Amino acid sequence: MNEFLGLPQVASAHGGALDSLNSLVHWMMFIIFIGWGLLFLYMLFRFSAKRNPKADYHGLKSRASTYGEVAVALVEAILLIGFSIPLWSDRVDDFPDPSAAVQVRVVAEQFAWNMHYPGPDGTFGRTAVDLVDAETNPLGLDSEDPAAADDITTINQLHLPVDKPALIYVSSKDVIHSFTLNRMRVKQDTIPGLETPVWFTPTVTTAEMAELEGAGDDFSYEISCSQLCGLGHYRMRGFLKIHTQEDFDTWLVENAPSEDAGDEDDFWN
Amino acid sequence: MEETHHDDHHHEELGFWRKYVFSVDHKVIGIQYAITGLVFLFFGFCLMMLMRWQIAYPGRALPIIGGLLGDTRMPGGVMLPEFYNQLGAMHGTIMVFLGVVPLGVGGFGNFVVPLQIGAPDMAFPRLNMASYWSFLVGGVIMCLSFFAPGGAAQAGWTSYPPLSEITPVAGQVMWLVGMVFLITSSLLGSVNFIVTIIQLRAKGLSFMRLPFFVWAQFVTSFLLLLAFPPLEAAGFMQLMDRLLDTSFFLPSGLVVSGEVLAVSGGGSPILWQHLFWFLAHPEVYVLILPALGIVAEIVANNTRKPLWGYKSLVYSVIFLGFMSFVVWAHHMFITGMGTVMSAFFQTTTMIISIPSVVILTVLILSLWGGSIRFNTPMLFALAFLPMFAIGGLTGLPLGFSSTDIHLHDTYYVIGHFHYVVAPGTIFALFAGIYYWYPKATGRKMNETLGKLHFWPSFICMNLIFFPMLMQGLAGLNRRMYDGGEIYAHAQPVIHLNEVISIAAWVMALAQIFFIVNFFLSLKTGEKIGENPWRATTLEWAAPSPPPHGNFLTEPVVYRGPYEYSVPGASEDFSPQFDEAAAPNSEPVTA
Amino acid sequence: MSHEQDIDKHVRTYIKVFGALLVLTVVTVAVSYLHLSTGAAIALALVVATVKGSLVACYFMHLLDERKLILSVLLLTVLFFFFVLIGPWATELNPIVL
Amino acid sequence: MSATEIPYTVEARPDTGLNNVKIGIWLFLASEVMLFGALFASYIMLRVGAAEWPHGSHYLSVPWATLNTVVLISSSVSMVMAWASLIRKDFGKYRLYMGLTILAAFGFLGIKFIEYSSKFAHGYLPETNTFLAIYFTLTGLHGLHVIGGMLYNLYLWGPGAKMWKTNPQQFINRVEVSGLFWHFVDLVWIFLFPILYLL
Ligand code: HEA
Ligand code: HEA
Ligand code: CUA
Ligand SMILES: [Cu+2]
Repeated sequence: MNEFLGLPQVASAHGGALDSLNSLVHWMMFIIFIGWGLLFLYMLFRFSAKRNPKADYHGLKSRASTYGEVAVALVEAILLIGFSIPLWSDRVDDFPDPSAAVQVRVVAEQFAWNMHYPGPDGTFGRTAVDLVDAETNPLGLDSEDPAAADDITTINQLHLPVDKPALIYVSSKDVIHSFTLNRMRVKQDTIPGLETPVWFTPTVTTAEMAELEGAGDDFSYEISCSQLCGLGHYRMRGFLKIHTQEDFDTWLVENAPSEDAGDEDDFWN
Repeated sequence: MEETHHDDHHHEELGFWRKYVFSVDHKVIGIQYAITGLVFLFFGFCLMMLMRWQIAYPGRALPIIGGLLGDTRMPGGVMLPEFYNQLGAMHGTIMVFLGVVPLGVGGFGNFVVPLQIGAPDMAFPRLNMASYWSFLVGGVIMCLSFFAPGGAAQAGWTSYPPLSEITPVAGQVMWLVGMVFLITSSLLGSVNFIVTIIQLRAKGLSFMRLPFFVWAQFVTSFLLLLAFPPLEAAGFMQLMDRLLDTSFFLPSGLVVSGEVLAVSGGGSPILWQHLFWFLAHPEVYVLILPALGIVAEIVANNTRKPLWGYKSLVYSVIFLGFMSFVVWAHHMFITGMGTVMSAFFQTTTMIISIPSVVILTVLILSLWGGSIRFNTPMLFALAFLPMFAIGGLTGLPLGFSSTDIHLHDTYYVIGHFHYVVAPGTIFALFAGIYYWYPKATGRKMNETLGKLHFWPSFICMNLIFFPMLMQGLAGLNRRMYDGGEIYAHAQPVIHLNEVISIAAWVMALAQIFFIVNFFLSLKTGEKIGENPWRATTLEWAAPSPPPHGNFLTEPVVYRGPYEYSVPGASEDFSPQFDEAAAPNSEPVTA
Repeated sequence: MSHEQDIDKHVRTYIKVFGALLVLTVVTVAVSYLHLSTGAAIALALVVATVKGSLVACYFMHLLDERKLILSVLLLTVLFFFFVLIGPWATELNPIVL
Repeated sequence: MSATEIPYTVEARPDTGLNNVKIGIWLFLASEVMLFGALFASYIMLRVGAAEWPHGSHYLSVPWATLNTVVLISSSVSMVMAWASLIRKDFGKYRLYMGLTILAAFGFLGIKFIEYSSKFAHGYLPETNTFLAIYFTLTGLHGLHVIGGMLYNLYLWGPGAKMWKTNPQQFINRVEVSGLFWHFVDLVWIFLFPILYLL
């Protein structure tokens, strides 16, 4: 029932419900449009000056259209109260327990996505703007902070396990961007000065989706930036990889910062 | 405020300048507004056609024209991203603030409203002139900003900070200064309209006998009057941010290209969005209401029967105007809004769609029982209806915050509002031009050329904007310099970019019929008398073109605005101003 | 609108209002030295300012005997004034939080 | 200029009971309410979003501002008295009261100038923090209104007063309209004063 919209295949737990609402709304729109459209065309034909040389002062006598208007209002009210508001509340009120979720900070900048994982200790290391170095420390991570030692950072590569809630704190260093995961049905503006949480549960791994789409190995979920953020807005593209839990754990280990290597290398994984 | 020593003696000796350039006659000012608006509209259209080249063929050199635009814009004919962003921001700004509003409100409003209410002029003629000149200055500043160092504004027509505050200074400052002029112009104009409509109505012309177009302008003027000042305030603040280094819209701790931004911080980027949309949502109704007014006039005239529910039309438009002040944050769902506020703004958004449904219902059902004449103005007016319906209906999934997650800032939004403003408002404005041209010039525009203008425009509009809705559903983001070609999710719809662009260029060709018709008809158009459309409203009582002062005798109104085909009348129209035309009927009401 | 006969009455009112405005000005300033809690101070200052503003509007600007037309325009404006005042603030107070 | 006479420029339209300018000025004031409304909204947003917000008196001088409040209130009274004098057909009194209004406006601007200079001398600039930014914006915009109103009053006091001879009713209308604007400027200050200086 949702296919007719041409929405991309959904890959998150909540996405299906959003898509259903979307298609319900579009069904309503189609019905209204087709209904009125047919009547409209009929009237153009029936009441053209050729067929109806003399207009009728009183016009339509029926007031049935009032029912139509009331019906539209009712359907809108149902979609609003029954679907849209609860779905929104589900997005912004019912956050998963952070301890049961994978937590990531995503810090946007012109024109890249900086990912920051807390590492095994589950605590994000301190970051500060005066520590930011465009080349070596884009996040401004404080290496003095013990909590920072095990933190994993990447650029433009977001890795998450399947079927586990992901809790993402988005923010921005410079201008407003918009963190968009098309197939996850996630979109959140990143407002400098604010940190906004978003969450979703991926349900399809990258490998599974590649197979579903028949897309082969180059398939990847994408991160895009939806808010105009400057010259490179169009190429502010990142990648999301959904692993199985085991693969994800391996990835975490492989990417854990090594004791001896200088900080420099780690940011460029 | 306004003086009224009128030197009756010098009346015949008005020189060229006073008569056509610094005129205080509402009709001349209206025509000035309309022509200037059309020129800006055309300019905005050209900017968009350049963008469409880049979107359809990213990185390919544009033959001939590309080379003319210089190395700071299109080196070797290939568009730079900064130039693309300038084009986008300026296309939006120009179309909205310099094209459609001046044409709809400044042009049609000025020309038609005093005539339709039987007034000799606007209440404050000199203010009216000031309003036009302020608009022109603002518009010229905006357009000249393309030549500023660093080019024009490039942060979108919405000018969201911090981006708008870290792009090159000159263009953005010119945008802001231009905006202040435009806002001043609108404020002067709207005060003038409201006073004129309240005070200068002819004898017998009660509010419930006003043509719907006048109602639309009345409500529009209130929107302009009360919604624009917040943007003016915001504009001042952004100017201060740019010129005096304040931080109204800049939070602390910004790091731009690796450097900590040297400002005190503490501001709020969201504040700008609130103030901007507090204006810009009412503004979109400013774009549509005059259009609805024009369509209502033309539909009544060409169905030869009264509008089917005049009263519901009037109440709906008042309600719509009021509600438009409480929906603004539906543009900001994705900025991070909790359930309470998002529920509030979703609810108001759904509520505001109801009067629109009522208005469209009234207009469509007015066809029932009519005797429809398919002349050019009517074709454009009729096409407006389903086009506005698509535009309006696609507003609904955007109005639900949960579906807006997927659709926000995609081409779906672009498709949504262009359906309302381009095949919607622009068509209505074309309809209005064809309809009132005879009043302004004494000659009709050519029907054949009109139809040659209409059909390709109608087809191309749909070929342009319907695919955008499909692209948006697939998730293609807006404001993409390369049309989104690097994104995998855009691949299924990327080929549509070329279709859209070609349709846009073909539509440009169709406009040639209009431009030729517009100028040719000045010379060769069929000469007509006062009332070529056999219409009922007051403007048709004045000579075509009306002299300074408008009416030869002071008009008196005897009945409602749309008394067509009154049973028992000898003609199929009973003008408001003609006492003898029909048995004195009560205005039809729904 | 006003005639010479009742203008004397008006002038007497103006003088009284003038007195009231001066007194209220002293009151606000005095209160600000009391070091009330921020909430109370704001509430009190706004109440006093509103009273003063209403006096100016009602008597100097003659709103009390103004036409309905103008009063309704102003009512509308006041409504929208509160929308723009409260809307952004309310939204700020209802962010997405964990 | 032409044969066009605009009706109801001076006399009231019977059914609305108002003349054109009267409605015009009220509409204009309505838009001003929204202009200042947006700035007050900004004040609120900046204040609730700020980590800390200085007490006005930390940067600003309450005594000067209190004096200025008194000056402006007095000018409002003299403005309305000027109008009342015209209704009483006492042109001499009008000149006197209008003159006082203009002097008060000068006084207000003078005091504002002293305040601004002392801020600048201390290095308190709009860019220093958002409190000062909104302070300078609000008082600056208000100051521009004072200047505008004062210039128009000067005109009505001097050259514009000739109209008293030729068209007294229109002249009274003008003074009334100018008064409405002036009282509005006063009204705005009545709110600015506590918000910026006392809280
Ligand atoms: C004239 C302009 C105009 C009009 C009238 C509207 C009308 C509406 N708009 Fe639109 N809108 C814009 C111009 C307009 N809009 C612009 C310019 C933007 C983008 C700005 C930007 O970001 O750059 C925008 C963006 C926009 C958004 C933000 C989207 C986003 O950024 O994510 C939303 C969300 O709620 C929205 C909703 C609506 C709604 C609910 C209506 C409703 O009022 C519509 C009500 C109408 C109907 C419901 C139709 C009724 C139909 C019938 C009765 C059927 C008749 C049938 C036949 C004749 C066949 N609009
Ligand atoms: C009223 C508003 C309006 C109008 C009418 C239009 C009209 C058109 N717009 Fe525009 N558009 C906007 C407002 C408008 N637009 C806004 C606000 C944006 C967002 C900007 C941003 O992102 O910040 C936008 C963005 C926008 C984009 C997206 C860019 C991007 O996101 O990167 C595109 C893409 O194709 C586009 C295309 C078009 C097209 C093909 C038309 C066509 O329909 C044009 C049709 C025009 C005509 C038919 C004019 C004809 C006039 C004449 C022929 C004059 C004759 C002259 C004389 C007689 C003297 N527009
Ligand atoms: Cu980042 Cu667009
Ligand atoms: Cu809107």
